[in-house]
Amino acid sequence: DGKSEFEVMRHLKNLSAKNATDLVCFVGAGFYDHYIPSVVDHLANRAEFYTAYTPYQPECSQGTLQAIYEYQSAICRLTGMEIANASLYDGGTALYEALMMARRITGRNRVLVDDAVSPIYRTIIYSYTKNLDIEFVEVPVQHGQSDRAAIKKHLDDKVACIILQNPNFFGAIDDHSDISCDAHRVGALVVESAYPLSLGLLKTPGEMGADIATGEGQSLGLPLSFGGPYLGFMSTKREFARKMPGRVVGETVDTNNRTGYCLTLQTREQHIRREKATSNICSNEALCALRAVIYLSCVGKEGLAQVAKLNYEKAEFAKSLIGKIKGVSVKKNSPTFNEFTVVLPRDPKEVIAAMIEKGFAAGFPLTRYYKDMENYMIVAVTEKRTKEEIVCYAQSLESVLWS
Amino acid sequence: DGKSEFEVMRHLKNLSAKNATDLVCFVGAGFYDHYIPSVVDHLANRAEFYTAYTPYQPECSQGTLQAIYEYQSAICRLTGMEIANASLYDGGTALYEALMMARRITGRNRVLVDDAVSPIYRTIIYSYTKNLDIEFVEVPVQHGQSDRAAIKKHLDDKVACIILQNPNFFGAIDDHSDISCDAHRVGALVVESAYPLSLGLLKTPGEMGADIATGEGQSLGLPLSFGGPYLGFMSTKREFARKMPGRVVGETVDTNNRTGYCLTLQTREQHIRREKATSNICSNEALCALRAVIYLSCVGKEGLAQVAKLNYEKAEFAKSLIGKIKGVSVKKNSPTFNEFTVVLPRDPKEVIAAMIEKGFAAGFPLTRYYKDMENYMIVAVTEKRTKEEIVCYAQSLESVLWS
Amino acid sequence: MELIFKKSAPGRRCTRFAKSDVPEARDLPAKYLRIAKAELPELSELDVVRHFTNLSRMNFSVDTNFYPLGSCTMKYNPKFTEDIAKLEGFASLHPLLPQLRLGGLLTQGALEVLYCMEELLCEITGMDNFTMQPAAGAHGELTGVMLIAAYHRSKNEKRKYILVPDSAHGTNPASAAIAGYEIINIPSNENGLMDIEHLKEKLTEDVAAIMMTCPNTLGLFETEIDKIAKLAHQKGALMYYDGANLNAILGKCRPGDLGFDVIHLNLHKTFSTPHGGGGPGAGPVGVKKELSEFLPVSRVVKRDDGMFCLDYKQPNTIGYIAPFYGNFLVILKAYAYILLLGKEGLIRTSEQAVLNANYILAKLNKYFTSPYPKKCMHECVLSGVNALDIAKFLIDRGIHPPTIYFPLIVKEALMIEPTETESKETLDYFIECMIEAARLSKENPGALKKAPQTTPVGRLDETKAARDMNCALL
Amino acid sequence: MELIFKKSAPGRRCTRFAKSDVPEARDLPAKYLRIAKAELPELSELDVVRHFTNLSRMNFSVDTNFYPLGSCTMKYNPKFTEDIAKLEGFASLHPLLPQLRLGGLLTQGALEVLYCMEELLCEITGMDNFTMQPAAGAHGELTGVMLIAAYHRSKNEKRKYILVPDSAHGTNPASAAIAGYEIINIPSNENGLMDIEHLKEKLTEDVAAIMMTCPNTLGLFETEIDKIAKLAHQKGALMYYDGANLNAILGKCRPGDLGFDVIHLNLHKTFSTPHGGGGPGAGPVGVKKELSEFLPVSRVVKRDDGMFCLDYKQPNTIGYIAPFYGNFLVILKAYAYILLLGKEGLIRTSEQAVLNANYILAKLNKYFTSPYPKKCMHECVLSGVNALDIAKFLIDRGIHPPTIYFPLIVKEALMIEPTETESKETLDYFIECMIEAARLSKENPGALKKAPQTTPVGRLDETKAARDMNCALL
Ligand SMILES: Cc1ncc(COP(=O)(O)O)c(C=O)c1O
Ligand SMILES: Cc1ncc(COP(=O)(O)O)c(C=O)c1O
Repeated sequence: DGKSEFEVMRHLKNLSAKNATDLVCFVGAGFYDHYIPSVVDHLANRAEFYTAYTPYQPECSQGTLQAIYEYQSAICRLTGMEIANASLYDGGTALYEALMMARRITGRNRVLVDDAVSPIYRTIIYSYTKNLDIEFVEVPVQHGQSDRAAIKKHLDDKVACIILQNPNFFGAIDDHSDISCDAHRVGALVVESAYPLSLGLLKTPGEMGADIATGEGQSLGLPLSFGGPYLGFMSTKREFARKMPGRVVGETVDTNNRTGYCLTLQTREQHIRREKATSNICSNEALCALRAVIYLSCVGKEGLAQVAKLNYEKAEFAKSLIGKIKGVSVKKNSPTFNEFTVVLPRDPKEVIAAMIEKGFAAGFPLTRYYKDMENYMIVAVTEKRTKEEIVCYAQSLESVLWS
Repeated sequence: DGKSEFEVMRHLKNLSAKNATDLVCFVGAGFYDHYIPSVVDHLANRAEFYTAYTPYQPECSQGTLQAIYEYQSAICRLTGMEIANASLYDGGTALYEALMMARRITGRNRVLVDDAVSPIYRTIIYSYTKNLDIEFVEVPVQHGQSDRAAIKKHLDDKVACIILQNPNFFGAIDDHSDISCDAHRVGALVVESAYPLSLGLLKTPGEMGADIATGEGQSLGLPLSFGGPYLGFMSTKREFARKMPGRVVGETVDTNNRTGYCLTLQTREQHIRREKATSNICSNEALCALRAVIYLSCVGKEGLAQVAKLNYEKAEFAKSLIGKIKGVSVKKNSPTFNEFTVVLPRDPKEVIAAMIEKGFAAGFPLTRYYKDMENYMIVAVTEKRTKEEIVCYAQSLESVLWS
Repeated sequence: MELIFKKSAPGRRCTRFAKSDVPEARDLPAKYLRIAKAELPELSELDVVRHFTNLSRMNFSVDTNFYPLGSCTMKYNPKFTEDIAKLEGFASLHPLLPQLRLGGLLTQGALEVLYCMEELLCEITGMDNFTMQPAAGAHGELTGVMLIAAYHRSKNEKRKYILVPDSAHGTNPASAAIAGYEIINIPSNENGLMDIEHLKEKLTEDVAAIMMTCPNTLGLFETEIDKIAKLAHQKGALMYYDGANLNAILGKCRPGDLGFDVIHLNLHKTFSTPHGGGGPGAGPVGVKKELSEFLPVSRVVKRDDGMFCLDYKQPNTIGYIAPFYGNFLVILKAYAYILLLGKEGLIRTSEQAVLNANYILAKLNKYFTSPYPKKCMHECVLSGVNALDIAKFLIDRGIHPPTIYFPLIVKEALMIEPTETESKETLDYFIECMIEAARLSKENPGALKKAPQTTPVGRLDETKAARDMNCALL
Repeated sequence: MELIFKKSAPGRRCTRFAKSDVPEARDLPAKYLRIAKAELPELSELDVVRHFTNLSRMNFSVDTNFYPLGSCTMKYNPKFTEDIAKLEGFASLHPLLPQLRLGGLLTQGALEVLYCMEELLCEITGMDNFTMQPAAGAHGELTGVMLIAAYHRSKNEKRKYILVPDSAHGTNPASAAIAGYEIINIPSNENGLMDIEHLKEKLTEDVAAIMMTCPNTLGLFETEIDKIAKLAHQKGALMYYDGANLNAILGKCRPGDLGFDVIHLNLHKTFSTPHGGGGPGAGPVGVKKELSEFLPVSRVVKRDDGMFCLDYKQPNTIGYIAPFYGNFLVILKAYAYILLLGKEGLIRTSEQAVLNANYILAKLNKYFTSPYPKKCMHECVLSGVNALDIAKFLIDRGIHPPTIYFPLIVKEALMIEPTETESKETLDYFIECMIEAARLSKENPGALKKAPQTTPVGRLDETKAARDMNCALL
């Protein structure tokens, strides 16, 4: 039967205490332990934000609407694109929506997928499209980066889009500009899945010529939350706006010519278009998008560059220590951002278990998704990791391996 | 030099972790481990409340003003008095203000103090009045309650007021109505220090004929906070309003006859009256008062009665178990609310230390303040203590004493 | 208010990061770098706080206003569930931890929440298994339709159609279409219920499923639901239940017992997790045991030794529909809500929700056209003279308007869902305002056209918005 | 809005407590019980939340409005300090724990905060010791005056007077009077500074102390402060520093170096803890070593082994002025603030605070009378045609008015303290509004009289409030 608030609270505090809270986190794989400025929580906790719903009535929802407009603007500026939607569920479903969108735009049914796109996302897009007439071509990675030759081989006028990711799942950075050129030459689109925090430093999807940018917004002020709620973002070129899924807020004026914001391009959406809609999405991740725009406002132009650089530098430092451990090598064929691939002399699964006992979430074993990468693991280092923690990590890893 | 938010946060989390968080609390002595409904924090955290200041400009401060008016009303209803101020620093300084007020009202300089008034508060009032011409007469307790005969003996027309507390420091409940009668007969006032949560059940200061009620409002939704901020409340009879210290909010109307609230009776205050003011208080504990009125609104009429009863019942249950332990006796000469006096076969200081190692803050030793009560300790049991915890407490106490 | 980008001033900083404590690294090759820094605003912490705090104040919300937005169940959400979602053991938990050896041990509390929630939802709905993964109702629908497809595929059938009543929420046909089905619309009859004769006509062996909302979006309970289910099953079609309106029947009847095979719930509606200005939600999907084998991986299972773990070995699964285990923090809040209310509380919820809607219907019946003037369930649909004008008038009275122009089959529809958490005093105030609106729309429609006047902006030029497509300050 | 008591409906419940898990106890004798339950409102959680949320929306506040309330240092307070004050190890800590054997071990983190804060404040102010106990500025003053009394008593002197400039904050004379002293007011000279000749006249051997605020409430730095201190000390009087205006001189000069013997600080002003709608604050008192022995007990000390503990053995102490260690959570926030800013940050704070005030003074000089038209420190005082009208006009522009009619020695005073956290854009907007107000007060004073019009209520009848004395709904 019903319980008091105090009892439920106690019960859930007990459950919460059964979970890890003091593991030092070096696991990434697309989901990162970044610092969240206190302001983000304080503002996203404003009741007027989180107890409202979709702003169907714009006059009494200008707060949500303007915030989404600002979020869309920030995503465009971050990714170097022209228009963004108000959010999708997460980075994986955003990628699925992107390929469906590419299919709508091109009328084609073949999709090239770089093998270094997150396998978590690849399994998602394959699952959703099982009943559809889509042909996927997976293109293996070459030296950790996208294999130009292989891609070129498969690129023809049957291809709706090519799906890329930067940095890729192995942490490697690439410049996909040349691939975009090749794709556009045959009328195929380029979908780039990006790690938004890395865009404080790295070349943007827009700069690389991508047609649709998507990704997981968790790094922008969202806690890891055991998997959700997260934030799928999507931005694209203006010409594709009407093919884009999801809610969009636009600027307009009221009867007195005052600037205001409202949902727009609704004729693409399910509540108007029903079975002909560009997507079935209705509730999205609005509050997460709000967190993202607050986060981006907090760190600002300089802060985002700074935090991206910190991630890069700390990871480089970790690389340098880990690379010195006997029998361990760090993959170096391409530069990386804050995550990199390490080859261990033993099964990483065991090593990771031993590291957990030392208080570290040491990394993610690649063999789960890449059968031939048995001794590989990826290690992520964010701005939250101190020098001391990194040094201690390397020492622990050494002792796990050799004593 | 300056540090980042993240670094300061980490430093203070580390310090916080050095403090007890999982001791099961049976210590009271005027400061209690009560449940705070989640709503209290959520509402008191509204930025418009906590980043405003004293509502000098009423038109743009109606939120704070109405909330204080409601707080004053709730305090009056709780204590059975007619007018209340907007808050004082804490229960101890409130008691000091009350005796100063009694002195102003009566023009007399002698103060009777019941020995069972919190010694923490008695030391405070003695400290503040050291440079003033006030004569204190301490009246020892008789069988745990106020000693009528002794009080009568000291009561005469030199006495400004008599200071009482209910429940008293030993936890005993009393009905001071007869003392009020006696006091009023000689023109002395009665100041009653009350434990507001107990007023869900117990006879009010008003019902006992007290002239000024004061007390510590911590039990009304304030965390223990290692000693502050707390909340001194004060209520009194209408006739004494202009002698009362502290801010007061009153109801009035605006130019369009709309109801509104503003600071009133300001001519008593330091910013107008300067050295002739009824008190020097300026900043008070407004946010704590807000918490109190939110707390009282959350529990409501029935809830306050219920929680008071729970405190009483749990303490009675604890008494019954503790009383059965060999060599331990529970003082029974007067009924108690949620705190009671236990006599141990050994020095409580040692016993308490041993209990801390078992995870309990077991009680407070009386010998610190009452030299002749060497083996006495007071034990408090709030609604948060479960049956299981109480049973475990009793078992641990027994094992500390006898094994 | 001015856009935050326009408040930017060079050099201003809010969040400062610690200075680097590691050696400088070699610069990345320029070709991998963005040309110029992202033009994010440069602001002080006060700038950011004042901007978003004041933005928030431009919203209506449940905590500040009555919000009877039909089909959205804008109930009040107990605050303590927010606190629970902030507990570090939940909020900071990395989702990949259970996929590391020994890591699962350190997520037992979180896995237990998921496991228990599945059990509770099965009990509440009469289904056999649930997946907690879908992030919203529509996501649940898509998952559900994929399950239906997998089911028919396992029977070596490739059915082409999904039947959807014309009163269905737009997400139903959209989800079914996206999953690869063709949609056949079934009209409602004069009682606002599904037209069974028409249904029979369309219900062939090529139909994969019927998607229904019950009570439907007119707030009416499909009286012949058992008959419909029987008809469907006779043809080998499955019954899909859109659970957005579960608030109406909580503890009173169970879709599983009514013959439904697949169901999605909107935790952010029925189970009281705040709507977040549009999300996040959670749309768990429940199935009867014939469909359990198709559920998405991973599945949370309880081992004999009491440990919880993740099972990926489901050969017939539809696969991965989310990166992990769903919108965990949303699920967690809903779990806390269910524990708080308990069975009795859930029953009281639906009783009060239905009572409140009927109270409004009874009081407003004579001032508005009630297309189906029977008793309603948790919401009622009225038809006004001009739904938009009435909506805007209500805004000036401090009330968030009902859903308007939906369901599409009612002209000038006003879809009112008061929910169980609103008091009679609030309902009475709403009724009073509605009556005034009805009066004004007869006596002085021009006055209504000027509403709202108390908001930061008046009625907006939506055509201009769509034409200009100014959706970002670039 | 309606009072919360009027929203009550019998039987409604918000907070529910767990049912009792212990046996029923015998009822207490009736004579100890209240006759009827306290008439608190009966409400649902939604009722409570909507009431107080909407009340909050009727306030101006730093997070929503520019709030240049002079003498109050309404700076923006970094949000993370709020989070720190919620950490369970601080917020839930019982204050009696360190008084139990072994309990002190479990409060080391809290005691360290107090200890470090004392050290930091000594460094910042140039004093030798601090007590963190006073709960607010005025409380600090009273404590300070008690220390002064104890000091003179220890010298077997009983001095009668305390000198206070006429520009002093009202709490200064009030605190001194309450502690048992008689007050002698010292007028200001034509430059807004203390009239030294007058001072000399009053400064006898019967004077216990001079209480000064520096910069004073006119925002002016007492240029002859060293001379005044010397004069006082020659007569055996002590110098008291009201530190409410420390924001002006942070890191630039230290009261301890200027000859002050006793000082109180307002952590809720200078050190950025939010003002809470009137409190709580914290008013630590610092003293030179000659007065340290009189400080209130307990004192936090650090043992040789690095452990922190409480020392009660201070034979000459003035005693107990607070139940425990002060407004701990407020002190904690201030501590976090100081760590965040560091020395450089504190210096920048006073520089920017002074710059902002002077910017306003320079821009408004020609539109208002500036009684002392020199440069000011952290705040400036202007004299308007009608300070009240200007204040109310500003409200309609979304600005919280400056302090008005204070200091008393300036007619129609407007005391403006912008603080360092406000941007130039905000200051410019304020200046623009002030200029408009100045213009209107000449051209159309009637229009000003109608302000404010954008607030829930207009100007209130304060006389009626005082006459009716309706201060509670009984
Ligand atoms: C009946 C019905 N079905 C489905 C949905 C879609 O749910 P969601 O918005 O969570 O995707 C809604 C949402 O309003 C609804 O009312
Ligand atoms: C100069 C001055 N001194 C003393 C005080 C009193 O401080 P508190 O309000 O904290 O008691 C104030 C408060 O405004 C002040 O401005």
